[in-house]
Amino acid sequence: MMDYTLTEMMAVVAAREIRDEEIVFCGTGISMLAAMAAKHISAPRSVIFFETGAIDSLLEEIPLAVADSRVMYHTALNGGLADAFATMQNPFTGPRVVGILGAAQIDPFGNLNSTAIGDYDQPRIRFSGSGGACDVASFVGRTIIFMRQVKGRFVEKLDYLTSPGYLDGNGSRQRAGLRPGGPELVVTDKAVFRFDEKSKRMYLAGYYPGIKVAEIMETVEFPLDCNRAVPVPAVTDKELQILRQKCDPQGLIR
Amino acid sequence: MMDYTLTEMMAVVAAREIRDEEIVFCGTGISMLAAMAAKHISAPRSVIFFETGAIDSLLEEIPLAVADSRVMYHTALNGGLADAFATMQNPFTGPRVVGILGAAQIDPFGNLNSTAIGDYDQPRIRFSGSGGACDVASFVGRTIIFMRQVKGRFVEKLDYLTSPGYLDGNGSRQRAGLRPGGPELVVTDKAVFRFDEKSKRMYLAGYYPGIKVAEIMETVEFPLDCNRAVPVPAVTDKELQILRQKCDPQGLIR
Amino acid sequence: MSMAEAISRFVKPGCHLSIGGFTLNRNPMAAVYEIIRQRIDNLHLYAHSNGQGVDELIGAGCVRAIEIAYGGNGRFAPTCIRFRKAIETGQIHFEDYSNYQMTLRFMAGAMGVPFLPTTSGLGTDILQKWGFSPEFREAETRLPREKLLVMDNPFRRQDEDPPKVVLLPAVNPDVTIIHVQKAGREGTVSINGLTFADVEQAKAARHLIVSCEELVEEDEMRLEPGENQLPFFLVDAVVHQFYGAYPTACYGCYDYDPQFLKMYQRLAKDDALYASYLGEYVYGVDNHQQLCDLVGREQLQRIRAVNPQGYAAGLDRR
Amino acid sequence: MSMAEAISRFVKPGCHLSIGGFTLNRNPMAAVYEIIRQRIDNLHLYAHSNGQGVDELIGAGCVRAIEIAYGGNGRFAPTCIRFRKAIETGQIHFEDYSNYQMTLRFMAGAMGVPFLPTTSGLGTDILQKWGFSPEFREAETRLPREKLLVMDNPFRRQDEDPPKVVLLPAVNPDVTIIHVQKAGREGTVSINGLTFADVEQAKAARHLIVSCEELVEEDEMRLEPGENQLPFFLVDAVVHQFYGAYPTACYGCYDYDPQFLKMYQRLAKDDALYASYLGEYVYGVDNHQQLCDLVGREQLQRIRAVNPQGYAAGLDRR
Repeated sequence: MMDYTLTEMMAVVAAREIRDEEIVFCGTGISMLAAMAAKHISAPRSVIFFETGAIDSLLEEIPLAVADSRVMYHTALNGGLADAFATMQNPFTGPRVVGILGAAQIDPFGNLNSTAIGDYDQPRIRFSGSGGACDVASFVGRTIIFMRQVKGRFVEKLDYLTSPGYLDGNGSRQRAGLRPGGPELVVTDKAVFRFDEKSKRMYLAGYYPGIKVAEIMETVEFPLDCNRAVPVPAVTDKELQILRQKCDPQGLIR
Repeated sequence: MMDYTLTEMMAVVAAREIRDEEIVFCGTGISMLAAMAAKHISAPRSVIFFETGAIDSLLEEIPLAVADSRVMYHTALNGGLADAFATMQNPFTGPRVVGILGAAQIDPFGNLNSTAIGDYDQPRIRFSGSGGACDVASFVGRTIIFMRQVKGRFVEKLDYLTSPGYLDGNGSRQRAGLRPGGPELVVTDKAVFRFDEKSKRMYLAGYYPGIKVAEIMETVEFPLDCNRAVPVPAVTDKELQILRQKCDPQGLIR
Repeated sequence: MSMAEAISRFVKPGCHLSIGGFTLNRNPMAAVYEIIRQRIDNLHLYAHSNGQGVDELIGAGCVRAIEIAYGGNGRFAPTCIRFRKAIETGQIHFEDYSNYQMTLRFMAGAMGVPFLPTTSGLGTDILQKWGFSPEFREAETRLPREKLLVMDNPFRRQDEDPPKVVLLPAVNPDVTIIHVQKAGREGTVSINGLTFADVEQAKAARHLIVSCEELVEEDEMRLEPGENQLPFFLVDAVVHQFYGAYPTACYGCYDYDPQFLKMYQRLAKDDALYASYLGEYVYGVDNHQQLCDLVGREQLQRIRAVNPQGYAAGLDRR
Repeated sequence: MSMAEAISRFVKPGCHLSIGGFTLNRNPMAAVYEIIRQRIDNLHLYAHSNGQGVDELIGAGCVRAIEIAYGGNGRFAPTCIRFRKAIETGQIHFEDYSNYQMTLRFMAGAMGVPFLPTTSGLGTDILQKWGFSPEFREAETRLPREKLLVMDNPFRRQDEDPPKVVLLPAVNPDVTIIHVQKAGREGTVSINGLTFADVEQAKAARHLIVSCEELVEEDEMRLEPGENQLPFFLVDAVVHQFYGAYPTACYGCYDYDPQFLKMYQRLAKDDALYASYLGEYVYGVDNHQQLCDLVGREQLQRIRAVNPQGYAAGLDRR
């Protein structure tokens, strides 16, 4: 039995990917935990950045929304939405940003749906919609995506394409008029996925301790290359300690 | 012999035209003096507003430029150029603004040149250029224009059209895509001019004490209706006192 | 001016409205509840991620159509509950944008230009799928005929220049309502902490209602002009409203109330329970002060912000 | 970093440059003089109304081309003297815009969009007369081929909607230099008083040099984030430079120096006198501190700002 939760594993796996001095765009929940963890693990000089305009907040408690007052304390700057998104669209700062996103559905090219399942006009399930996700996915240098590894999430075709990944692959992202960029890593509660350098199709890059590849494949509705998959190292004691003591001592995200 | 200068007369004549609660865009020199005087004469609740972003400054000393630190003291807001011009382009606030402008040349439709005399590419005389003048003339509800009544200033055709008045009259301003608006009053050191409601051509509306119409006409190079001209009341003692004691005690603009 | 008077004077049935704040922070909730109490309906709402306030207006049946980027409220409702229900059951007209796109629309309105450009959304369904029907747009003569448009970049010269941009049409609401920490009697506004898109929303609107925690002499607002975001001449009504953002947060003053928001989350899921919520907490009180009384001094004290953090450090938020 | 190092590292001959400030306020004069001393030439300058700094760069022969809205310096030179001479004698390439148009160009660069729209200038010669020749634009591959463009408003529906707009192409300078009151060691910037277009100019640039009157620990900048305008990660070099805007003003610190500006006005009118001015005040000193020494402690003290006004109240400015 693991002594960490899958949410904690996901946060750590993403945190390990963040590079020093990167500007980390993060949303709520697990992505915020990952960004906070990164500052203690791999990227002490990374900068946490919220779409609401807060830059490099001193997060003494975990915020429950990107507009939580906790993001406004001891920042380098408290701006607004217009500033925040312009920083990501800016030709010099945008490429330095890594965006962390989540979604309800993902397709083989890393495009995301966070709007609706079923008919758009009167959907079976309505989600929150883009928020800043489409903007981030359009603008920044690279993205990391959090997904739950359950049925209906990894689909051949999205019900609604909210946030662009590689669109149809093969340079279609650039042809559509978007900057280079796109998803680099998908982190789920069972595995991690990356994208083929040429085709930009998703492949299985790693699986968590105790997880079988077949178990992962069951939830993926499109053909998936599994030949490059390797085991992902478990959360270390030190990483767990950072998460629980420094990032979320109140245990709001587990 | 008058006991006030022509500059003071000009400032007072313009100040009298400013309505209460109007937002007064002003530039440097005489226009600033007029805006300051208006607050003490006709429009105590008018708001002085600079293109640099300062709103409702407490002008204890007269600023020598719109970026003078004197405009930044005790304001309602210290913004920037982007805010200031957006306020004038804004559909709700723009029409509430009266702009005070000056120029090197004016034509019969109140268009202004503050860029160059002679060939544009290598001019005989180069002036500062638009600054915010073209923006103000394009955006705001009405403008008041200061000119010197000397030869070469009131011309049939401008060497360069920097700031739009009524363009060619007859609705051409709106056809060009500009809002209604345009110059309402031209104030010189000898006279005041207004614009015909229909044709939008300039006419002589008033002349200062001791000035003859013929003297004015000598400097105007285009046909001018003088039939509506009436004498302009001189600067009163009270007005002069306001100018010298409240607006410009240091006597920087005389 | 009282909130009741400000709302009845400026917010009319069918009017185009936007509210300030973001998810669970600085929503002008006192104004939202007053709109519900006055049963002002058929509102056309413009929102980016205005969370709690939007959900309550929709839940109370005040909203006919919404243009929105994000109908969520942080951990308390990843998708706002009454918003979700309204869309799934076809109760309201809706049009989806991104947060930046909505911000640009307010900015365009504030700047007085018909549109602003961005590259956000190229290749997505935000461009492809339009929520408002052509008939709806045709009938609503104040709306642009197009949700948005794509155009080629006419200045493109280098390979790295964007080949095309999305043009977002300006929004100019009839009324914007924001809640802030401090205002002068004439209306000059000082926001502490993040401004979200409040400034753009305020400037885009024909009328602006400002409610504030602290109302001071205008002259006091001039001592530190660098702290001010909006000049007095933009403001139509200033309402002094203690805890005016409650149950959402107001940085430096109080936190969001996790207890109230969790209760809301539970009650909003069920139509009958939601009716009882409205009956007790909104229709059942005459004004925001009475709501605060109902919640109780003790709970309001619990969410009081501490210095220097500006939020209620250590608050139980589970 | 020293100013000499910051300039030599980032400002190269022929580079595209913009400087902050407005006419006689907060021009980054220490940087301007250092550029002149290092004899960096062929600069392509983007300016709105950057007054004194622009005139000195032109006068010293550093500028090959300028895109500008206003070449004036308040009462001290309604038209900047060396700017006027340079244009009248065909010494530099120039292109005229309005202040708002230039501001929008910086804003577009900062926002990462190819253009921004406005209705300013419709019907004027700013649209009709282009200063840069087609050959010049063709050769300068970093410039857009068009000074600006006019397009029909594609969203027009109502009579009162603008029928057309002017599109202003984005500017992204290689370097922007600003002078501010306070900065953190990592670069976070706090500007006191008007920001002019400094924020947009800073964000539009590939590299940003900030000089400041006061340099503090980064942590101190976090105590009042509401006073900050630029985050540290935008800044390439921070230079601690006492009186760094002199002879222009720096709100809250010192006023412009009327004596120096009047002397400049007199000397700049004559080529020989101007050469002697440059020799004595710019080339004749090693750095800005030496210029301050030359001016003298007494004069610097005379222009010292007083509280609460932020300028030198009662200063003789005739």
